[in-house]
Amino acid sequence: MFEKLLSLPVVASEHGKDVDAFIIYIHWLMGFLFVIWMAYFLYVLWRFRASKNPKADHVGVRSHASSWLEGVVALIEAVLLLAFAIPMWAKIVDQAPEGPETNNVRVMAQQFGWNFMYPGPDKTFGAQDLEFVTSDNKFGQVPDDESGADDFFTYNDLRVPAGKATVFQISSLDVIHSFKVIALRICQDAIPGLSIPTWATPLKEGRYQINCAQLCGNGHTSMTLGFMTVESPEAFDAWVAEKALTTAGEDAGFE
Amino acid sequence: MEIPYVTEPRKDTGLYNAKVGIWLFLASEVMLFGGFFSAYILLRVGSVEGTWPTELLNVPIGTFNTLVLIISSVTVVLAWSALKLKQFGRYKFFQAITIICALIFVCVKSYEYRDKFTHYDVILNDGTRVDGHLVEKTDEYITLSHPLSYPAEKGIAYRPIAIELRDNPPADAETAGHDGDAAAAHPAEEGADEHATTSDSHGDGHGHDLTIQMADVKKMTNWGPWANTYFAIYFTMTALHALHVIGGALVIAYLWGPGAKMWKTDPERYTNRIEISGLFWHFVDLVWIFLFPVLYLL
Amino acid sequence: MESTQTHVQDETAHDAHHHDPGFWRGYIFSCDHKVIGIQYGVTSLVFLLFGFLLMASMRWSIAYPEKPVPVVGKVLEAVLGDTAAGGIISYDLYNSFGAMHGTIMVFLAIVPLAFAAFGNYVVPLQIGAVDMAFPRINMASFQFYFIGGIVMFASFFIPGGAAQAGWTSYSPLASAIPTDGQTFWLFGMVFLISSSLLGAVNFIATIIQLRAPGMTWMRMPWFVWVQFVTAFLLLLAFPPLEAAAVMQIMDKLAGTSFFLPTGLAIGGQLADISGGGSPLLYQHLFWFLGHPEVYVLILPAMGIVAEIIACNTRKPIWGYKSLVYASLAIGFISFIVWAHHMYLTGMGTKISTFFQTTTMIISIPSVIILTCLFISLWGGSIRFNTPMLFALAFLPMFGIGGLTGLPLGFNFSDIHLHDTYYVIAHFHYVVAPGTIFGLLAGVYYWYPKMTGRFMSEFWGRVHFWSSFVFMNLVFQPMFAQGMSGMLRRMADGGAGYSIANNPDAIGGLSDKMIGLNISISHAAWALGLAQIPFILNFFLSMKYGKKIESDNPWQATTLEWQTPTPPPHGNFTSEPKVVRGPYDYSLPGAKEDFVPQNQSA
Amino acid sequence: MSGHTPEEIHQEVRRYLWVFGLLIIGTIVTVAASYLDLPSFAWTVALALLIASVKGFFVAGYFMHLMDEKKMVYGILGSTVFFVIGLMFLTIWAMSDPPTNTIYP
Ligand code: HEA
Ligand code: HEA
Ligand code: CUA
Ligand SMILES: [Cu+2]
Repeated sequence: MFEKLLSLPVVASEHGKDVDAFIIYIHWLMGFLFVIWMAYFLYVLWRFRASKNPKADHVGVRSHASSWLEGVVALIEAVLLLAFAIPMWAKIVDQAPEGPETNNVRVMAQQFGWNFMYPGPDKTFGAQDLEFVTSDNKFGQVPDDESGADDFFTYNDLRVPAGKATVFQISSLDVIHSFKVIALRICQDAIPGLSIPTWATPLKEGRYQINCAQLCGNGHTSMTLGFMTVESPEAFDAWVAEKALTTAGEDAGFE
Repeated sequence: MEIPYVTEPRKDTGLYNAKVGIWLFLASEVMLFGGFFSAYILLRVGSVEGTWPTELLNVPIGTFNTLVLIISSVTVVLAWSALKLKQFGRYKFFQAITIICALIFVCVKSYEYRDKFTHYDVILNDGTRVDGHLVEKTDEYITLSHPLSYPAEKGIAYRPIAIELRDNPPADAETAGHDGDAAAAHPAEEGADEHATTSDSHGDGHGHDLTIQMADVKKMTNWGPWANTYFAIYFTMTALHALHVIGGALVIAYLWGPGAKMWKTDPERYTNRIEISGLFWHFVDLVWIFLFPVLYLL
Repeated sequence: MESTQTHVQDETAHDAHHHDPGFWRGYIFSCDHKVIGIQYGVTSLVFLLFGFLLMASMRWSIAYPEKPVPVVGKVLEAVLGDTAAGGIISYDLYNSFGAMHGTIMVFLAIVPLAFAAFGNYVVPLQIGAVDMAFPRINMASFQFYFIGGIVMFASFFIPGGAAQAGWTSYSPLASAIPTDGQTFWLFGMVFLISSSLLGAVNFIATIIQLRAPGMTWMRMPWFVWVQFVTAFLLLLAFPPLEAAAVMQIMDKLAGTSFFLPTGLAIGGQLADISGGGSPLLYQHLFWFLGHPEVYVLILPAMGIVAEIIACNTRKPIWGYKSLVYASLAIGFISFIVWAHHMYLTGMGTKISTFFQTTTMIISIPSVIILTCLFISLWGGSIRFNTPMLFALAFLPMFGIGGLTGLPLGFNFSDIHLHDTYYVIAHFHYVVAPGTIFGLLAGVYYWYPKMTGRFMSEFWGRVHFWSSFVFMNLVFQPMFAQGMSGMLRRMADGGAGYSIANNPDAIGGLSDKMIGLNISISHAAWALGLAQIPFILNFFLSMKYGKKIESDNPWQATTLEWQTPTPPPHGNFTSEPKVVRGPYDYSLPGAKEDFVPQNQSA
Repeated sequence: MSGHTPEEIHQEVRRYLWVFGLLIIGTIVTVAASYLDLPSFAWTVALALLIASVKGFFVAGYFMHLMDEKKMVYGILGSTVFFVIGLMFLTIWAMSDPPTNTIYP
């Protein structure tokens, strides 16, 4: 019921459900506080209006119930912090999955679109070096690097397998963007000069909007062409194999 | 009604207004320079291993300037105590020295600036690096005096473009130069030479000018703030500091000259003003005490 | 204390040449804190209106993207040229307006109004001082502010228009945008920061040094306390931003790379810069100011609300000491929470744990303050006049804004909410219906002191109720929009990410959410219209308002009401001797239901 | 400043000259120390900052009379020092903590 009330959008990733649950708990707390304070507030305004209570009481409230209330608020916040926020954050930040079952993609934002780099069937990225960065080689792929032979690139077209964790290494060429897929509940700033991982396990197949959540120039509003397609693992593997055959070795010159 | 505590201290705080004011102002200055020092530490710690330039500044000149500021600082307190003893002439004398010191400091600083701005750093098409002082620059060629190469074991202490040299290990002086003749590099003249002279082994002396054809030049930059983040922070912080020196000196000079009339009408207040301007001056000195080792020595 | 004789002498000497300072010395280059306060007040109200007008145009673009603005569009095109071609607000112009709305509202409207205007006018009076400690620095502070404002304003008219990188002005975008407006912005900020620093020094020195005899720290009205804390926030938090501004200026003008990393590419080509800088460094320096700044926005408003509540409940503020300590605690902690604006810049667990813990800790003193104010109502005899209405409305509005800060403060929920309209709604609830209501309350409350006349009570109520309703109609729906994923800083109000635009994509914005844009915009314009009674009331009451019958029309206890109206140069006819705390209302055994601070029984 | 009688002032002046001497020595030591071959760069930094702090202490303590200043000034400066340290320490800590720091993993 609360999801509806809060108008949370569809969620399609594992940890996304935790995010939603957590948001809902906090809003319970907020709603609870708000309601009791409002009830008290309106009651007091009515009861102590000047026409009814012409003589004020110099001391007012004598009890110290309020300290209790403040203590309780602090306590609940502490619980939310220790039991949820910190461990959950640690999980998504520190425990990025590794190994053969994980899918890896590198993301390079630019004004105003998304470049993606896939490791290809061998699942290892080739070497990259800034020296080789040009408008045709956004990732600075080192030519003649063996493990890079089957790497390939796409522009604004991100594909990931459903049910498997995907780690995104997010960076940017020019200014700060922010890689946000609302339904997966992931959001990570793309900062030039840094490459920052984030990960998610998409659950539902489908085509998702990739949002740029950071003002990145006058085309920020129209940086809406990026999509993320979640496919069945088989379809994904087939796509990778095909892409590696047809486009690997070509430079990542798009637009 | 007049504003109270302009000269006499308030009982419970023991301070007069301007004293509170200047300390508050200095507190904000501490935060300002704190911001810059944080930036310095951060950029330095974050720099790629081995790319932070060191020893590019002239330490004797820096030391000299440090001493100049220290002298000016002590003359400021001496001037103030002279006023406390009602010795106006002595005050005038000491404060004059302060002002002269400030002038010397600024002149020396601008000499250092000029020196860096005329220092060119040239990367040739084959990856060789040469730097030296500009003699002449046209569209076809550039002539540098005292061309300099870094002894191999020190490596290239900085890179104008950090990626530039990733695959180009520092060129040995022997192989420097693109047609072999002109570009034989020579030992350092200033700045880096403090340490370099001993380890240097080639070249037969100073004063050879080196002319490089523009066609051979891949990249060229002088040592302005744009050269690298080290110079960026060096110029920004020292320029800001120099502005403080100039500002402080102007105030002190004003109080020394036209403002000194107040000594006749309200000596207490005048003495306080000298104390306040002195506090500012010491702060400027204090900043330099940290800037000097951080920028020149480390 | 020097002998009283000199004082008397001074006074006569003063009277002689202060009798008629003339227009220029009296109103433009005055050093009198009251005149400076009014200068600040009027200028910042004008900027508030200007900030609103920018926003009103933006709301058109959000509701009806790429449609020409009726009527106003022609004006925009005539004044600004190509960026408003055909009367359409281009994305460039939207970004300029967005950045400048934020900048103007924060640095040119609310801070000057809350801190400088009310602080200047009221603080010296409330502590029984003759003026600020450094009147001439006070004047310089206003002049710097004015110059800063002009620089900011002028930037709209240069080619390319005003800054477009948001009020946060993040690098490298700030260096990459093509307009010189950013340079104007930076220089404007340097002036505004210097102005605030001078003001802050002055306030603190005044409060420390010039309190009247008997005005001990714990007898100061809470308003003075919050101004004291605010001044400290400005004094110590602004300089790092000044450092950042200087470095960004260097990046723009001197080719340095403080905030530009190695490998930065513009248009695909590696940029011709030395590199080696750090974009995150800028963010740290900005938010080091940014967070204390939000308390600069809220604390003075809280102080005003407390004064008005005490006066109009006819009873002391409950828990004065808790209030004092809570505001000091807020001041301290606000310096170490800043990175909660940066959770998604790639933060590890340790550091984000630190920052979210401090964020939660800092919400406690806010809760304490609000609780004290709420409890103060109990047992009062509540008069519902216009200032009181605004002050009362402040409480739940700030409550909503503050509470919605919590899901942002936890990093885990911020993942979903960061940079959405939820954030916009959160902080507008604190600054618009929160701070603005507090400040309007202050205007209504102290207006009689400044002019000797009341503002119209009837039009005040009209103003209050319409503002209250429309404020909520503007900002309440934004929570839903943000929750459903609508991003901020979208010139088209998120239409590009809507289901309508991408029918086959999951997670787009529903028609309902996009539709809300239109109703919000209408409410926002109505909110603007709702200010017309206020503006008229403000100017007309100077002439036609009801005259006050005494110098203390609200029957308040604090010292500003114990002077003639308007207070003369030097403020008090005789030096006040304070003998009691600030809020002795309804003291048992007293003749009247209020005992001024300088009255012994 | 402790007092205002001429004797006290004379005593002060002597102290200033002492401090002046120490500062000169300090400067020379700083420069000399930078030529020392210390075991690691960290030591060089620590030593340089240590000497600078000592010099700073003398300037602030004696020239700026902080040795016997009023409580209020200590209060102002104390909080300032707290915040500068917060600024430096937290920024540096924050910047050293992100999951990845380099441009390519
Ligand atoms: C005056 C301004 C102000 C104030 C007071 C606050 C107060 C708080 N803010 Fe807010 N904030 C802003 C202005 C403000 N903020 C601005 C301008 C931004 C956006 C900047 C930008 O990106 O452009 C922002 C953004 C912002 C973010 C970043 C969001 C993001 O970008 O992802 C966060 C995250 O932690 C945050 C948290 C908080 C918290 C925890 C508080 C706490 O201090 C709140 C504490 C208060 C309470 C907890 C309320 C207590 C009340 C009760 C318990 C009583 C309830 C009674 C009734 C309801 C009747 N704020
Ligand atoms: C103190 C700060 C403050 C205040 C008061 C406001 C007030 C308002 N703001 Fe603003 N806003 C910001 C600070 C503020 N804002 C910031 C920092 C941003 C982020 C910018 C960025 O992205 O970089 C922002 C962004 C922002 C956006 C999002 C833009 C986007 O992300 O694309 C929107 C959208 O609706 C908005 C709306 C409003 C509205 C409707 C008001 C209303 O509440 C306005 C109410 C005001 C009035 C109705 C005027 C009253 C006038 C008078 C009383 C004048 C009297 C005059 C005389 C007597 C002479 N604001
Ligand atoms: Cu890219 Cu916004
Ligand atoms: Cu904040």
